[in-house]
Amino acid sequence: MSLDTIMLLVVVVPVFGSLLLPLVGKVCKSTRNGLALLLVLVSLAGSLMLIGPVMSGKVITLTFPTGFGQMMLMADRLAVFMALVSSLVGAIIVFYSWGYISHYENQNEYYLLVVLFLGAMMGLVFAANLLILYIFWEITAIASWRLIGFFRSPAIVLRADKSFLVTFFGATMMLLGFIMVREQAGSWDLPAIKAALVGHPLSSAAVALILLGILSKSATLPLQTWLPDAGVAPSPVTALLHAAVLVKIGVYAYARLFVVNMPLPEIWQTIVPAIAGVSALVAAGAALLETDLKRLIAFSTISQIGFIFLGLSIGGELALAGGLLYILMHGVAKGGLFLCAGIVEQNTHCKDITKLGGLIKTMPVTAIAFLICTFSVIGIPPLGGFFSKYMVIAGAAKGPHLWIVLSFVGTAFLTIIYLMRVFVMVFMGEPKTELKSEGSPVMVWSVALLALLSIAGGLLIYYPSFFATEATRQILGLIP
Amino acid sequence: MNLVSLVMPFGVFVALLAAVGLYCLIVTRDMLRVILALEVITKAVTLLLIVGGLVSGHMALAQAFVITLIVIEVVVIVAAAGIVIAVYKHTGTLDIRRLRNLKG
Amino acid sequence: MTNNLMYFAILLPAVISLLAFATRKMGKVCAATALLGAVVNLVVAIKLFGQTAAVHVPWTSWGLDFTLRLYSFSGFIVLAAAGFALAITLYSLPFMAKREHSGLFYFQLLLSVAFANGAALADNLILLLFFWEGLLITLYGLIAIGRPGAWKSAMKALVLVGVSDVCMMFGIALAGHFAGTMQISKMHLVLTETGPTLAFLFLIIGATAKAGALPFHSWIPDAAEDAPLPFMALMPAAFEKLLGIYFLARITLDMFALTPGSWCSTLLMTLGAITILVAVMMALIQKDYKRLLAYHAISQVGYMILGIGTAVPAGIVGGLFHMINHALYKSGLFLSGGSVERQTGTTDLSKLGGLARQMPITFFCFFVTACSISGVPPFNGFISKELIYDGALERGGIFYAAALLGSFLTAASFLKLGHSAYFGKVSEANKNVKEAPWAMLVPMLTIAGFCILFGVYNQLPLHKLIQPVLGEHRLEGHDYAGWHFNIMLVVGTLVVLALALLNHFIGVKRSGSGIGAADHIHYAPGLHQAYDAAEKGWFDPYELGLTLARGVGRVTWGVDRFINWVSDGLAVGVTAMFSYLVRSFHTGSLPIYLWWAIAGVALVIILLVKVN
Amino acid sequence: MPSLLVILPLLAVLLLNLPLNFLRRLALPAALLLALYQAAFALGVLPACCAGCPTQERWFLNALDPLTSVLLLAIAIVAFVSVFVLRATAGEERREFNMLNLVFLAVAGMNGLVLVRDLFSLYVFLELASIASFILIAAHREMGGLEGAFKYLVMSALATMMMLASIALLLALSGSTSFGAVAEALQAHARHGYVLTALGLFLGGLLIKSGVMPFHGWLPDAYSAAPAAVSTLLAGIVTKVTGVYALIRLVLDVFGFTPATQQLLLIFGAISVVAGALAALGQSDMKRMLAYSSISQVGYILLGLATGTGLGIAAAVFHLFNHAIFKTLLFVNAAAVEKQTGTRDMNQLGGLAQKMPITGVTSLLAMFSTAGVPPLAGFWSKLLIIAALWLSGFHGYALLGIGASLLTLAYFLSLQRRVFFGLVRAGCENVREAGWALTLPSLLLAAILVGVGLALPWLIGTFLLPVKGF
Amino acid sequence: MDPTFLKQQLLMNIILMGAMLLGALATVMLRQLVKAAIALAFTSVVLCVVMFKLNAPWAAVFELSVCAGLITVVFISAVSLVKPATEEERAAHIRFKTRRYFLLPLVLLLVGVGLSYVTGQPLPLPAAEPAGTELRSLLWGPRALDLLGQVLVLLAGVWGVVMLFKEEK
Repeated sequence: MSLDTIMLLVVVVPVFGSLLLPLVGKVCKSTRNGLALLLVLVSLAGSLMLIGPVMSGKVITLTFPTGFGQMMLMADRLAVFMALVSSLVGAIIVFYSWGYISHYENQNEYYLLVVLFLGAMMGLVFAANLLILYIFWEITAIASWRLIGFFRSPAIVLRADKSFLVTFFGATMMLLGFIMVREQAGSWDLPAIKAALVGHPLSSAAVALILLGILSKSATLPLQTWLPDAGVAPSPVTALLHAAVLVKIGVYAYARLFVVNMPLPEIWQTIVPAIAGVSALVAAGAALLETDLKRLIAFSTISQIGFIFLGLSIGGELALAGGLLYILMHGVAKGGLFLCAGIVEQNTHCKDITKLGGLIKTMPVTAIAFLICTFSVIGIPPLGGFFSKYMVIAGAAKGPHLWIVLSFVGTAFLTIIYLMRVFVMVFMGEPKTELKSEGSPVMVWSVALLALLSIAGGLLIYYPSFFATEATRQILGLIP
Repeated sequence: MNLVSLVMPFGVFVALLAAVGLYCLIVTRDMLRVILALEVITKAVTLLLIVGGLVSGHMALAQAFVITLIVIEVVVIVAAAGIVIAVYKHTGTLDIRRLRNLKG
Repeated sequence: MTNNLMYFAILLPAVISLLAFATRKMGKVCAATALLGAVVNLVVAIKLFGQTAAVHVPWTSWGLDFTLRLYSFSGFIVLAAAGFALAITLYSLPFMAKREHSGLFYFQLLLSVAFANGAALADNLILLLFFWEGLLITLYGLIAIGRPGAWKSAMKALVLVGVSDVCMMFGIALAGHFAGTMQISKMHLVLTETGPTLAFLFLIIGATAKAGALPFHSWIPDAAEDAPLPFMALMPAAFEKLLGIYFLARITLDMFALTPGSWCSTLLMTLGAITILVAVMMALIQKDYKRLLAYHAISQVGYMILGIGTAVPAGIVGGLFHMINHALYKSGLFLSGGSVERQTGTTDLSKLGGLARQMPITFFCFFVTACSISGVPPFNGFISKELIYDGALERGGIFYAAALLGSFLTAASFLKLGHSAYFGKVSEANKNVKEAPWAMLVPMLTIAGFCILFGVYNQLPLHKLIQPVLGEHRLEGHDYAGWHFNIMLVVGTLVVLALALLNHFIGVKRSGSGIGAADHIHYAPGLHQAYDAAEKGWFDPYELGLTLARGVGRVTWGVDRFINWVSDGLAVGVTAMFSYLVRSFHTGSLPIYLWWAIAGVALVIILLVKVN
Repeated sequence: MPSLLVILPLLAVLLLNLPLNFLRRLALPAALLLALYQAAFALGVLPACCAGCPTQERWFLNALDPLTSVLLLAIAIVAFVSVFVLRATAGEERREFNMLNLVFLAVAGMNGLVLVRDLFSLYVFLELASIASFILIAAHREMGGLEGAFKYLVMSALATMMMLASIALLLALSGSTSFGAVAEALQAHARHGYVLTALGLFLGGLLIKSGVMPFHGWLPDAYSAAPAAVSTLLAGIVTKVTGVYALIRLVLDVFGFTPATQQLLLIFGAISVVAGALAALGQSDMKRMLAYSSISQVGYILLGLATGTGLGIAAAVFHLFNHAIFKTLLFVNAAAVEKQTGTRDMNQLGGLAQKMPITGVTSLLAMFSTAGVPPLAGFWSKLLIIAALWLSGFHGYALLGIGASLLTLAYFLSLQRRVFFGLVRAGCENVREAGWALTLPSLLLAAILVGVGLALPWLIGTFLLPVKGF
Repeated sequence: MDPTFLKQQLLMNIILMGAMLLGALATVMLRQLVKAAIALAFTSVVLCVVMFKLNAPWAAVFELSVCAGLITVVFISAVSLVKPATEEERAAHIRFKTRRYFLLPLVLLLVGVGLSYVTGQPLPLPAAEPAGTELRSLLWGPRALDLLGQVLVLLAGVWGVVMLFKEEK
């Protein structure tokens, strides 16, 4: 199989395969579950197969000439890195869903949308054309809308609508920005745009509009409020949305568009970190007062996304590599947190941390996994989160905006406080609810796996960080 | 004084006729009178067509238009009358204010 | 070979800790594994000691290389840590035998050893941070497995130390940036520019907080009550002092070259002096064995910081010597407290008394270590304190006075502690108390022995351990070993000790009991109110920090909710209002619709005429 | 032969009404066949039209161009679908037959309308389609339908009178009513008040017919009160052909783009886009919401047309086509819901997606297409309209258009929430999927939406952009 | 042309127009619908005369027969169909209100004055050419499409009658 075929399959198999799932589901549920996981694993395997070639400096491209330019898919190090992260966490989440979702109706729709979502994510990652990017961008929005409203009670659907509207608002603004890019650069294709924009920074209006889209997707101030509200979704979905994949779309798009392809006017290298700083601080502070478990973790996500933005936007190789690494580490750890929260929620039917307590007695694996993921998010070695946080802060410390970095240091303090508060309130102390035993083995294994991945990410930091730094160098044009 | 000044008054009268019809169309509350008002406007337009033909010298064309117009007009009036009568059978009144069930 | 040994120093404890984790359900096997680990570690440490070596393995491209450096200082720290680890493991065998989570305790103990060795050997700042912060996990875990409810203290510890570690992370990032390298031994920064100074300050926060100085100290007394006692002897008393002061010394000696008279030096000394006084004042009024010791653990750090902060050779030597001495006598003190706790089941001083007869060996150990901490000659504490006094006096009388006052209060509080625990009447409940088992006594006696040895024969530590660290040129030819002291200082010390004794008798006389010996200070006008406030946690940086964080949280919560209101309330509301407005125009009335249409046509014609 | 498209319906009506009983049963197949023939014909000539060689015609309807053929295709599709809906919802057989005859006539009217190149003939066919629609709207003789029909009739009559007056004025000016002659005469006196009045009257009439705000008073009532099949036909195509198509055609071929016409189209387009969406947002009657949505979408078409650039016009026509597809689909869905539950009040519905999966999914696709969510067809047309606006320098209108798509999504999400995507409401437990007569056309239309959407990047160069090739 | 003749023509036209306007006013203002319908018929007749005078005989005939005749019949039958049968219905019946029309003269005045001003400017109308084609060849030739349309519209009208007037069972 040629490399571009593999890349195409990574995108096409889950996107179109997902459409089969409801049909299969009508016949046999377990086959459907297996197929869903298989589809995601195909993406994962394909991404893994692409590592070798891209690390040797190859850029894999696939073009379809159309009326909108070369509708192009392209795999470079950054794309493969992101694809790997998404499909890895996605696979674990699908696996976890086997246990979590088995009690609910509309499972066919659920698997369809989750796999479609991941497939669209793959498409987005490999897209090298603004319109393709936008199409996949919206498919993820549709899928997440439907998934957030999975439980379908009126209040929940209302929140799903809100998240869709906010992200759609951002997306339409971004589309307008794309039109302006098209006007300025004369093409929808990223390579052509890159070539056309050399020496001519994008107009600030276009940057602002595209940034609105990015911020809305990655739930950054001032378009962040949909994310906590989306906590009403099933836990694997929130893990998918909040932690691993959806919110990372925004940061990935930032990297793909502004870091790789379109030069930004100088001023934005201050504005974006400042937005990220405010966002991180505000969300961390809000997390401190929040009492709903999933909302709290969602706020934490908003806050952490700020770190990623800082890494990507402040400039410099170290910060950029740190931002990329942060995507991985945060995805794994935050995914673990959400899935643990899912186990807690499903077992106790309670999301209010003030009404929980002492769960470590009966759910030790979940508790320890939660704690490990917490440590990783806080950034304590030897867990993976330590390195990414260090790299971002160290990279940013090299930049000119020390006060922004200091605000991130403050956010890091708050992170420690609010995350430990959650752990302590949920798992420690006196039990306030009827104690239930661990969740289903599938779910517990999934969270344990994510916790182990967090540890492995730290101990084997060499590999991911090598990948991230290589990707960064390619982005910065230091190596082919 | 030429043909143009000859037809000039027609223009004014057409407008006056149309104004009468339009006025009635707006102020009346009687559905049948709405149709009558439409008829009055139609008369004005018919006259205008003839005058147009007269001015441009294509009277035959204008006549052809008017004949077609009259046929269509009849059908419209019939349809309108049919609707009005059906409404009357429902409500027992011709008051146009009763036609305000669909709103918002 | 030495290179491999350095790896072993980190890897062996870690691997054996995993073994201990695997066998955590099998009490004795696990304990044996832990003992094995501690012994192996000590063997490795001894082998490493006195050698010099460096390992440099390129690891990542962004500054994190696996760089280890073995030289006199790091070897000495590793050795000291290994010694304490073995002593405490041994001590824990009986102490933890019947307790819950003993397996987890050994697992984390060995893991801590691995991290501590790594931190001591690391020559790369990021690697150092990696091991350094890694200790947070075991810190949290070891406290949390204490008595029920210990998680509160654990969280407090984690938050405080975590915050300081984040500061240090930032400092390391800055330092690395300004130095252009991450290798500590290659860093030479000057404190005259803003950037490096900022880095210095953040690094100092990390180092002193690890050592337990103000203001990141307040978890220690809480942990003392909640955590298993060997932990206290191990972490706050030994490891954290060793590492914190070790790193502080490296910052001030290697990386930044602190000069006497610079404001950074004064800052450090002030920090030290404040730490001494505040903590010892708190210690004085404690009515709990372990809590009292915990405050002293903070207070003594002040001496070390003060000593190193002087930036003069005598002070630095004194500070470093005090570090090792403190590790000795403080773990000895904690172990004695542990013996008391194990045998009597309590550490509340009001329930103790007369134990000197029942537990003579324990009392002996206590006596030696208490004298040592109070600076009674000829014990080791005396020597190091004298050196610090010497350095402090060189920099200003005020610091010397503060240190001396601290010494007075230290002596007073230990007189009180010894009096109330070991003398006086035996309480009813403790009638049948016996001496602790040998496995606990051996470490204590060893430590007490070292206290005497390092005092009487102070040439051994000073020549072998401390002075090599500074090197000849920095010592300016002095040799601080031996007994050739400034007579003035010795007299001053003796006078202060005598005053402390006097004060104790006055106190006992006034209150009528040993435990009330400090009451007259406690309830002195002015101090009384301050103590009350302190007991309520008003000065606790943790509580203050949490309050501040909550305040920030409230503000940002408001910001978040406001944005939420803008999207959910305002935008939706305005849209709904317009929607209502538009719908209210549609009254269903045909004439109105006709009006619109006619007006529209008029508008069309007007537009056409106007625009053309 | 395009002329057949007018003659065949006439013949069909005449033949089917011969006094033979069995003929009545043939009406439905005949209608479907006719629609299929028309679709095939339109698809057949489309490539040639787009390639720029108009088909030579032997009889009197002698004009085919891309715009016409696209509209013919749309008419065929919508008619095909509405015949299905008619079968599913008309009830009594006799009435179904009568309505079918009127559908024939309406289709003939629309076909004639898109094929003629003469102002007066345009009026005749326009009136034919309109009259057929009035009667169809009132066909059930229920109060709502009658009210809607009467409002439509009165305003439509006013509109045609204005157009006729304009025709008379133009006749006086040019001595002819063929597009070419009138356009010539207009160009000669483009700025005279007389000409502008004539122009204004005609445009006003067309705007009333297309239901643009503020000329739209009749539209929500007529759409929402008409029988299901009729509102499908009406919303999907009749008003689009009689109003919007005629507007596009006349502006392009006769009136020409002047700054004034551009301004006019922009202003009324913008008002329609925003106000239509706002009004739709607060509706609780499903069909009424769709009606207001129609107004809003017509606004987009106007905005695209107003740019006057090839891209904008092509986008407007494409959006017209897309609108025909997705709005028809939505009305079919509404018909299915109404038929299965007996109500259109969204507050009494809920969770139907579980009970009526095909209706639920297809409605979702149609809504996303309307709101401009990729990769459906509506996304492309909206994108092109916005892009055309932006590239023509109408930045404010572009922003407005893109902002209004948010409102579009908002009201459709509210519809989804209340009808399909929630918990199953009490009273809806026993609802079942509508029969094949409603699901089949839904699937067909949804397939067109998705297919066109996916294939568009490859079609745009060959099919879409030449639409403006006049 | 003879100016006197033209003047006479003008006068005549104005008188006829006035009659038409009066008829229209009567149509909209007469209290009873039957009378209003008859007034409309009168207007049609006058229009017929005007057409005849303006050399449009065929259109005049259609106007006379269809508009003045057929439509009046339709109207009067419609009026009779909606005649209130009972007292209650009569009470509910719509009242004609003359005062609604008090603005009409003002409107007419405004329109008249306004238009006189506009039409006072020279019109860009081409000089009249003699009518080239005959109506017959025109109707069956170039305008045959309209005839087809007429047929279709009439068919639609038939179904209108069938569907709207037929009594439902």
